[in-house]
Amino acid sequence: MADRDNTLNWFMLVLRRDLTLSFRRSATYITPLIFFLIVVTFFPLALGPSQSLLSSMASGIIWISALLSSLLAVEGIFSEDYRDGTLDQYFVSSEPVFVLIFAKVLCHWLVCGAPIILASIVSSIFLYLPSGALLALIISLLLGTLFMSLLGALGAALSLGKSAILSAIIVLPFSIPTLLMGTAIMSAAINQQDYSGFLMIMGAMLAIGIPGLCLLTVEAILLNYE
Amino acid sequence: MLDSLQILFLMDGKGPYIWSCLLIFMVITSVNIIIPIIRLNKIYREGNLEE
Amino acid sequence: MSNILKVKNINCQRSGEVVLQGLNFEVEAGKNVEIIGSNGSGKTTLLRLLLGFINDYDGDIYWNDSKVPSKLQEKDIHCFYQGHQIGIKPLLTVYENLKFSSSGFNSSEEEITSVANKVGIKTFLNRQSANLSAGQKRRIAIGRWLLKDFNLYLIDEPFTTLDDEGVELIKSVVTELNNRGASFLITGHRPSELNSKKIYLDVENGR
Amino acid sequence: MNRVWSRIKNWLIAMGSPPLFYRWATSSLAWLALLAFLVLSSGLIWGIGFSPTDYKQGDVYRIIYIHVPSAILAESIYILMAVSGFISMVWRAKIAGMLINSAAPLGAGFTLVALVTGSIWGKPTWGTWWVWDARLTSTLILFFLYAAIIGLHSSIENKTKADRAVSILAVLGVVIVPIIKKSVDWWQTLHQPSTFTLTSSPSMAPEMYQPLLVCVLGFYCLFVFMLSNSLRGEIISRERDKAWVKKQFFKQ
Repeated sequence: MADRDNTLNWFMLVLRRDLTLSFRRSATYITPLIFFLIVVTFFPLALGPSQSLLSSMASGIIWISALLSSLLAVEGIFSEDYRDGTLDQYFVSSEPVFVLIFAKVLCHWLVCGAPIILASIVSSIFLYLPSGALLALIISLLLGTLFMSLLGALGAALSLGKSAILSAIIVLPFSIPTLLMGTAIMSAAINQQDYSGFLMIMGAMLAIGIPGLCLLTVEAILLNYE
Repeated sequence: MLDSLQILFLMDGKGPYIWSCLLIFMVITSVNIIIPIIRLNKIYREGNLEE
Repeated sequence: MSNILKVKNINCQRSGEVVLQGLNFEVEAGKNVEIIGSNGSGKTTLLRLLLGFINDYDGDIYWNDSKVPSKLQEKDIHCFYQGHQIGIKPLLTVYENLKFSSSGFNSSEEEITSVANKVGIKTFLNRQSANLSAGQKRRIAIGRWLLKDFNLYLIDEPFTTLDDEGVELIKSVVTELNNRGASFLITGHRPSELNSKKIYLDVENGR
Repeated sequence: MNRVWSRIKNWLIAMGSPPLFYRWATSSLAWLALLAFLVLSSGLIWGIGFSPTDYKQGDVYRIIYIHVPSAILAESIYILMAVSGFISMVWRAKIAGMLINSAAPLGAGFTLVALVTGSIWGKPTWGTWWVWDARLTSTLILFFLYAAIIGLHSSIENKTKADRAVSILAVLGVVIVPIIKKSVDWWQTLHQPSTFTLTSSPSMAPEMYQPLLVCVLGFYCLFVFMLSNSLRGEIISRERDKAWVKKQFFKQ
């Protein structure tokens, strides 16, 4: 029994530590937000402000910019700890390591995913998104950004110390199912159809992704220690 | 004999598409075959120089 | 006296050139071992090899007299590793650096303040570690050793950037933890005054 | 019967060690090349030269004899890389890592062939160079997966580390590829009601279908030849300073 709440303590500790670190360094949650808004405002500038055109493409634009900004923000998730030796100490301690990885992913999701979802509400107004689809947008982005943080953590672990673009190339092809499901939820919501089926598929992907990707990330980080 | 080759090549106007596909296939495959051979020869020459 | 760790003729090559050759030593519970060698004589490689970060070596390592492929899989011996980088976060305060560590996450407020007091950084507890001197940061690292009882402490060059007072502090902390049954495996350039079995890496390679 | 099986097993284990594989590859390279050339050329000549013309599409459907086999091969190369990635992760077999590194460019090459021939096929039939057909789109995504593997491998200097990183990616990729194919197929039906899909091979006439099988077999023989050719080079470049390389490779 003591062992289980020991691991829970360990999980909460790493989460609290990363959250305090991220909030002390305000850049970590502002940059993805600004990047998201910039990318969203580029589309009306490039395609012209006509309402019918923008509202038909709104869900796609919001989803693509959300994926890209949550991916680019994930680059520093391990590099700082890897450089200053804390990651070695955590690996050696007899606590399970994938709990540490999931805590870091959850922290990244709270720090970068949540602001992106707030910004997506604002950008749905920019892009004349039909109001019925707002709730679907928030729910699908909640699941989507979590899956992206998971994938981004694996990409960051694989290319630790390398350029962020490399981890983006590695991870983006794997985010295609999430993108398709998300935009399907949006188009179903816009046509007032029921989108719970797609939510279940995204939930299933997360159910497989969380254990699977965390274990693969542990293997990927260990690889950098050779 | 000559005109049957003509028919084969032209294939009622669609011939060039097919032959260009074949050409691209041969180019990409031969690149994939030749690069390892060049790399091997380079190592072979370097190796002999060291001896 | 069952020895926690036994190392038998370890040979290891790092990118082509031999780093460790025919190394044999044991670490008994409550006793210390010091690995002394110049830079690049394989001290850090030995520590990372023991911890399972490096697995292309030949020779065997016995934890509690049972051979284990890699320390990372074997969880019942609690180890604490401190590498060259001591892992102090400049943005966190001294208290948070002690609390958010692999040894301090279960300890209560009083334990942390008492350890900080023992290590001499009680007055800076709520100050951000960014504006602390290197010596004081080392004291935080030493504080982390005391927060939880580990069987084996693997410390990489603990004496750098420490004044005499700091060296005294380490000696007292090490002896206190030895009495609690913990043992130390320390690396360094020169032999220290700790009562420990000294193993000289450069001489080993020569023979 | 189990005598034959044990000989096959020993041969497979022998292939696991680089020197033995190198010796087998050098001796049988010429035969593999000859076999690949024969099967492939007979398949192509039969398909392009002698099979009947399609009533709907005329003769341009003959591109199928290059497009479909290379798409199938690109798929199975990725699965082969995932299997050897799994082997390299579990048993730390060095040759498995080398196999991934030499098979990846081949897979990328065949995917490129499939993409280019697919778009050339689209020009006469639909008038545009690229059509967002479900199969073509998933082949394009497969090309990105190959590019990710090649990019990751070349970005890590220490080759054994690069092998382990790439095997993680290959194992993850093989789990995601069917999901991507399903979601792309579903995505196409969502946006366009089912137009003419590029190849519905089973419904083709038997005389058109048989040369296709020969072509697919020819492509597989070609791949075996190309893989042993590039794996041979990979082994030598990886183990240059080993004794057996000096003895066998530099003394020819």
